[in-house]
Amino acid sequence: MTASPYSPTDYKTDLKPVWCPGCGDFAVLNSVYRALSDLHIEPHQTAIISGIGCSSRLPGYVETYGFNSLHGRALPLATGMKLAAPNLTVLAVGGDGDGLAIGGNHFMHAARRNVDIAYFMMDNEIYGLTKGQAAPTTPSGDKTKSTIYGNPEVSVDPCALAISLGASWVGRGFSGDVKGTTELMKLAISHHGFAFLNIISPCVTWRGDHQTKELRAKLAAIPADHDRADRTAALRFTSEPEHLMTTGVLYETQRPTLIDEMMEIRDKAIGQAPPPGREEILRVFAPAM
Amino acid sequence: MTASPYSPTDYKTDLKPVWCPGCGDFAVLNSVYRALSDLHIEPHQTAIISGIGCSSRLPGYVETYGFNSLHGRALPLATGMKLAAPNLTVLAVGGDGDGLAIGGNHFMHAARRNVDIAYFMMDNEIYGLTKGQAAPTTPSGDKTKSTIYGNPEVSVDPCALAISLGASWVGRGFSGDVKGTTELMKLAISHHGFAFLNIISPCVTWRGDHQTKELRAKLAAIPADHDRADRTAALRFTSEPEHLMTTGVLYETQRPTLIDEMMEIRDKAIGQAPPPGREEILRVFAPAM
Amino acid sequence: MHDLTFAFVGAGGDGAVTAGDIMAGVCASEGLHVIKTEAYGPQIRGGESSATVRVSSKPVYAQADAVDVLVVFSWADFARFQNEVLLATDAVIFHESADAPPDEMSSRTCHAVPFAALAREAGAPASKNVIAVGLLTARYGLPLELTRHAISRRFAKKEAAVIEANLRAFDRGVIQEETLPQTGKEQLEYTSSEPRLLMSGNEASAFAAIHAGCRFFAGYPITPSSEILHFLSEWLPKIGGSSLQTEDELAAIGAIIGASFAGVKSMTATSGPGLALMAELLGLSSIAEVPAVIVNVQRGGPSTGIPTKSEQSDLFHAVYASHGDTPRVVIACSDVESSFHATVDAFNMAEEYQVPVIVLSDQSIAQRRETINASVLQHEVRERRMATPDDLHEYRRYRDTPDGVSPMSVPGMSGGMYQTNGLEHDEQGRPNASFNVHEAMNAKRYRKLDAIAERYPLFDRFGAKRPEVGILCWGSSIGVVREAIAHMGVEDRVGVFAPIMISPLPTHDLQSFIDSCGSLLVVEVSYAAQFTQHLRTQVDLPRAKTTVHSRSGGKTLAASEVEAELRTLLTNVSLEVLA
Amino acid sequence: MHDLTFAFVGAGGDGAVTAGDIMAGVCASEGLHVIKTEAYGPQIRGGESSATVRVSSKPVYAQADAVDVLVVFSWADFARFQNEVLLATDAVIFHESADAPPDEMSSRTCHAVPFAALAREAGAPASKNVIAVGLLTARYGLPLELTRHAISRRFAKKEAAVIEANLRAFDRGVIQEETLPQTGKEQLEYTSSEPRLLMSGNEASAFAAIHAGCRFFAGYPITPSSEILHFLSEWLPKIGGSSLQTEDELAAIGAIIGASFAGVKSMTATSGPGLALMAELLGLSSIAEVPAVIVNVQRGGPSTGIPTKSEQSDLFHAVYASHGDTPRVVIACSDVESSFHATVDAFNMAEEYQVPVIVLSDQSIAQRRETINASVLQHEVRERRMATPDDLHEYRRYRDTPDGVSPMSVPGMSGGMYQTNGLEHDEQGRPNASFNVHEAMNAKRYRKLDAIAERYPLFDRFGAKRPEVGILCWGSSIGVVREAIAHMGVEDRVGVFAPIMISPLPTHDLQSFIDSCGSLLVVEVSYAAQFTQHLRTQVDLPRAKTTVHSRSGGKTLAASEVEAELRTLLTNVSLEVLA
Ligand SMILES: Cc1ncc(C[n+]2csc(CCOP(=O)(O)OP(=O)(O)O)c2C)c(N)n1
Ligand SMILES: Cc1ncc(C[n+]2csc(CCOP(=O)(O)OP(=O)(O)O)c2C)c(N)n1
Ligand code: SF4
Ligand code: SF4
Ligand SMILES: [Mg+2]
Ligand SMILES: [Mg+2]
Repeated sequence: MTASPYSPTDYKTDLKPVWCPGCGDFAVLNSVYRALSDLHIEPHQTAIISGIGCSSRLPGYVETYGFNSLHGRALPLATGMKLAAPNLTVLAVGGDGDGLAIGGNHFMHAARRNVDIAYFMMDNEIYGLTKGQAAPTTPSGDKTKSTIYGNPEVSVDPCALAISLGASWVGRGFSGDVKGTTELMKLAISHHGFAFLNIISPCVTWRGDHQTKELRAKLAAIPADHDRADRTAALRFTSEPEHLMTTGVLYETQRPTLIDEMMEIRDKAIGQAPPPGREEILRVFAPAM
Repeated sequence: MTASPYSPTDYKTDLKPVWCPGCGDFAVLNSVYRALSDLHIEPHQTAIISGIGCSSRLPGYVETYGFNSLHGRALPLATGMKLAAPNLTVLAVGGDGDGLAIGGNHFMHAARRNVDIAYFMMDNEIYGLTKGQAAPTTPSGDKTKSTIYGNPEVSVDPCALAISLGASWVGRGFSGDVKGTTELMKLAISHHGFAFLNIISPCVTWRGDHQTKELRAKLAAIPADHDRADRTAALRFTSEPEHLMTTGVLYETQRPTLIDEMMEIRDKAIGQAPPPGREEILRVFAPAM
Repeated sequence: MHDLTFAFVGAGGDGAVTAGDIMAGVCASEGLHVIKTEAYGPQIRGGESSATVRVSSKPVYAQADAVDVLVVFSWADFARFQNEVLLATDAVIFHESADAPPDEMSSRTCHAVPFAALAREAGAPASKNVIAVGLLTARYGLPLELTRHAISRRFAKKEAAVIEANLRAFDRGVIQEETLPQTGKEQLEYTSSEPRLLMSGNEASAFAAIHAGCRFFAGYPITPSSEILHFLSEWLPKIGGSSLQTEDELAAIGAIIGASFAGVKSMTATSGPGLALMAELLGLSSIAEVPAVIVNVQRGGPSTGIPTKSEQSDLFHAVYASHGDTPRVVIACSDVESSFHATVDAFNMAEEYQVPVIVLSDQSIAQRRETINASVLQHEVRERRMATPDDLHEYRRYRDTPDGVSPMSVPGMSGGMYQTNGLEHDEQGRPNASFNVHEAMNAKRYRKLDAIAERYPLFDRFGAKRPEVGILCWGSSIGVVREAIAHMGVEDRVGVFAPIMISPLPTHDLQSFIDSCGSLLVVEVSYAAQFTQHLRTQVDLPRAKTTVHSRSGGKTLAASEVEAELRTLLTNVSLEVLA
Repeated sequence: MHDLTFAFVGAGGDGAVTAGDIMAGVCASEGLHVIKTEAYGPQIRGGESSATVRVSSKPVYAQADAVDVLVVFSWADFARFQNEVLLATDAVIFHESADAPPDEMSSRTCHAVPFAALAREAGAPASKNVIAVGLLTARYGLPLELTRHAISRRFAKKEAAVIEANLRAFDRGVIQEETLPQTGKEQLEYTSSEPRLLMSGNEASAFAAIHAGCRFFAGYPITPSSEILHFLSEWLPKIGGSSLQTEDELAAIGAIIGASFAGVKSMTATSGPGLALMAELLGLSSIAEVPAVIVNVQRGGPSTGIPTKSEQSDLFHAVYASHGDTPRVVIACSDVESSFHATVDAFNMAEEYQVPVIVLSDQSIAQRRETINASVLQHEVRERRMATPDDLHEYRRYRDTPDGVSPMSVPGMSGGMYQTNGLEHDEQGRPNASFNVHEAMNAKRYRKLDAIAERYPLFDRFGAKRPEVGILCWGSSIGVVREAIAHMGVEDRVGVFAPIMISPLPTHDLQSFIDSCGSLLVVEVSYAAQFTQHLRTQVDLPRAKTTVHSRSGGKTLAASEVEAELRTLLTNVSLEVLA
């Protein structure tokens, strides 16, 4: 690998993260710096879009174009950005609540459209910024500020969901494993299509240190012989209890992306012909005589 | 089966359907009348909620409590209704666009929560009421008002999605088969939990009569030996091209419903103790001395 | 006759709308002025329908209050359009002879015509409407050959036999006309001139977007705005742009904010329910200062309301929605031509001032087809103020400037990187929760509106210089008011001030107009009088001398409504003069 | 001293907030009047924090402009709260002796206290804050035993050793106090009385919901309203109700509309961004006439804005959002007690008149804790007008009635079945697109607001009968205005009119107040002066004699701001009198 023109620290902004000491998101941020550096990503050719949440503050700390948008809306903005500037490297980042609760519908349709972006979900199984309410990822039975009798709902596995919704690349990482997460981010960014990376990133404040321990215990790397193209196998690694925290690349396939489709439509629309001028367009409105 | 106190026609309102002659939704409406009658459903103990669309006009034609709400919002209203009045029979109905495009997020969370309702999606693979734009169910490549170069997106199979999202009962019917659809509706209504029934209901106006023919061709009843409890098998009947139009009960399981959870929470909260009075609640605010 | 309004009413399959299309097309290519509208019953499709075509040798500004020439294929269906199809006292009616007129028609000139039978004779049983077209073409002196040609063009895609049959039907109608009693004053007097285009307001907005340089559109279908989505999803790909049908309106405005952030002029189009859903993202565009154009075609509200009919009741939401102090621009369309200009202006303002701009149209102008000359579809196009190399040196995305506009960089510009957000932020875009920064940034963002009010004090002003009665109105009501004044011939006593900029309002000119009027009449189609209340926030509108004519939508505003108000007000004035 | 404001400032872990809690609790149980607020730095948690506790023997209406007694654990952190913690000129400061005061403090009374060292001595190194509490308790004459008790209660869950250590720390603080120079005027003069409750505005709204009979809550977390979700998800299940945390705010308001349709009193709570998302469903509640209560706790806007700070800038959205003519009610809270009453009134109006009601609170009152007597938490509860057997005979859900309210049936009532929708509809609820029905139904729905304005002309009116200067304000600004007037002692020259009903406004009383004032001062915390503009839509507010004090949020409105305006206006008045 040739030396990168940019070191990880070149991607640092001078803004101090607001995160709590010990928050898993610090490590995620480091992995982002490294992945961008390793991939020689041009800062000005890159945009990182997020929603709202602790995790969604990340774009403010990366010296590329960045947009910390609204709760749940990162993916629509990212989609528009990519369609407008297909050569841009577009990353979407955010929390589990941001992407699975209020943003669930956009997640579903971005995956289905195979938008050419990488989407990193920083999953702490809780609403961090709003001080500890249950998220769709919060394990059943857990007590939170909004579920003091125990969370009544079954929790979602973001990876299982992503595969079902049609994401063409799905992986899972653990923020504590910066090296591993960095590699997964590089694969996700390099993937041609919608790449979803679920990053387990503990919330020390609302889930306590025990969360990190518990999670670490559950973590297991996906077997080397796992066939990424095998959807059913991939789903098994997300649905069966013992596999809930399997890290690595779970699923990968190739199908036309939103940008491929856009190009094809332009081609069908005029092919090599010169674009229509004003007169040609106005002819539509001439009374049919 | 003892004779029902209500004949199908007893459920008819005096409102004339606005549907186009030949619309598949007429047959769906008939199936609803029959299912309600066969199940001896008390009209005043029943509420039917819909979103917006041709199909969502259905509640206006059924003499129960009915609410033709907003585009995509049938499920939140239905969820609130059920939690407020657990003894009510609550049905949600609507179109494929209503439930999968703008309403997709509510679909995801209602299924996950296993809300005790039956949800009938009248699937015509198009936006009917707005005069023929592509829906998430429109087959790739099809030309519509909004996809004149052919639909670039891959279409969603609502049943596959429902199973992935956690619906505890999933079936598919064809509006043309009134008897079969009626039976499926009865099973869905009787199911304890979130029952999703996808009803193929042709749009003669924007998909043309050919749609009906094509669909009929693709239809196939699910093999009698299919194990409804087998999630993987069920998914096969929704994902593999040759099975895309398999009708019948595809999947069925039993797990705690939203109402079960609500009852359990109340139990954890006070069990058999008398409900707290004003003083007890205000004690929370007494300075800790 | 210089000005005639034809109407065709029938059941599904009678082809009323097609008949209207053909007549409108012929008149447009004769260079006449045409306004064509349609109406449908509740049934989604195949139900009763009506088409109304106003034709005039002089410019027209609204559809006429009443119909001069009516073709009725079925009286039962006619009855369903009481609000849409009103008859002039001297209206001439041609009705299916098999269907006898109801009693209330006894006093009227009714010609029974065996449309069905004649169509069968001609071997085109489905073409009762073509018989009618032939009959009217002959009777009202429209060019036979041209119309024949139009008919063959209309059925061009069908096989020859069908075309033949329809031409026979047309000729049969022409012959039939001779058998009907003449009244003498039938001929439409005009000298044919250059053909005109026929365009709807929605088409004008869509074309305007292309003219303005819009290359990305995202939208979710909704009546009565979907034609914009349809047009742009066909044409944008041809000119290197793209269009996306999103999963909902939240995604639609989200996508255009993303595309605009990336440097591409972008637009979405919707109607009330969709605009309601966009309220939060509107605020994001405003605080992050990302240009965005939102065309909102008003329909009957509240809620789902009356989706197919017009109303002027989204003004409140357009001007005041979204939490917090959220500067945005609202500009109105009053007819097809102004739909073009307003939309281009919207892009110009959005791009130059980095604000969200809402274009308020309504069903009555968005879906009616009007004649228009290509030559008027021209409008200056302005560009975003981009960051120069100088600006990029220690770049501050939100640098506070005299007019509040900060040069903008876009992805791809090296050295232009910035990280923005919907939080309050400092000049660099860094989140900042201090009062001083918040106050300064609010001031910066609102200062842009002052600059816009300066540069775009847009309004229509016509009629009397020092009006006895001054009319305040906006949007689609303007044309009706114009017709009313002309019809009464009171141009010298009545003056009109109609803001095109709804927010910020041209306050100064507006106030001096108000002060210059003897009495005032506000005309709007909103039960809650949204326009009147909005005006009061910015100008003093003396309650004593102001009459408010505001009512629900659901039927087109009629010139006669305005005339009635004017008659009262003008006599009062006269009386005062006497006293 | 009858009125003292204490403040504690420190880094994360210094326990500033805990110290404030303990002092507030002790004072409340002594029957004193207390207002406690907190402030935090940008860091999500573990960052700098401050707690301010105002204690008074007489009722207080807002937090004080300035701090009388300051405890500083770290000057660096103090510097971060310039906007939140302002010092009185004669403020007394107790600071960590290890951390020398900055120069600008040289002129002030600073007592160096080795908090850290003393805490270590006491064997409770983490309890610098308890040392401070002991010191202040002794110096300002608060009951030592009671405070000791409060401290052991505070650490009750910890093991005995910890409690012991903290009590030692407390006693150490008490002793330390004697070593510090006296100035004589330290003692807080009061006679202890019945303990009072300590409640926040959010808790008052949540408790009000239970009082009013609310048995279903649906909400999505958002600062600064989440405490309502937390409280109701704990208590509703205990009283046979239920609470649902939804996937977003669209689902939240959708769920309460569904629950309310089913006959159960229901509420949701949110802040600006969530309210923005609810705009469309607000319209559904309005046209389908399904009762709904929405508590909106305002924060800094626009967009995500400043989530943790207060502003009065959601008024526009609350009153005017949603497309079409959408009647709704908006009622304001001005402090903790009124948060209770406004919320119960909201349920009463929503249920009796079948309208959506928005309760506007803001961060400053929703999250501050105030003393309150249980006895004032009483308010009449009214019920929905249900359909009687007579009504059900040929039942028309939307029967047009004099006050616009149609008796409502709910699922379970046999013979009460109806099918409703968000479309315009007739008395039976059948979709109807005709103008006549639309106009009649708009009139019916708006007539309910007239009835409400009649029955609930709610406003605060105090001060001079015929004011030289009349102040118009609302919500959390009222308490500050009250303090300003009292502080200046101009009750006989200045009068205040503060609508509690924001929409519909108590127009008649409002206008006569305006007319009765020499000059007018509007006070509000909104850069765009939303309240002022809203008033203008309904009443005549002569621009010549009106001063508008409106500015962004981000820092608490200070009485001194109001006093400055009043001083100018009152002297002008005096001058005029002389002239
Ligand atoms: C429309 C809207 N609703 C609610 C909120 C409040 N809010 C901010 S972040 C958040 C959820 C945070 O959880 P997550 O997305 O998992 O991010 P985390 O803080 O855990 O990293 C919520 C509910 C908001 N900002 N906007
Ligand atoms: C918020 C909002 N956006 C858009 C619309 C316009 N609209 C009405 S129905 C519909 C889709 C209809 O398709 P579907 O849900 O499949 O129902 P169908 O008519 O096909 O039965 C749309 C986009 C609306 N009513 N509200
Ligand atoms: S609250 Fe949790 S997620 Fe948020 S910054 Fe703190 S540790 Fe991280
Ligand atoms: S448009 Fe299609 S779906 Fe709608 S009523 Fe007609 S046939 Fe049915
Ligand atoms: Mg989270
Ligand atoms: Mg459909």
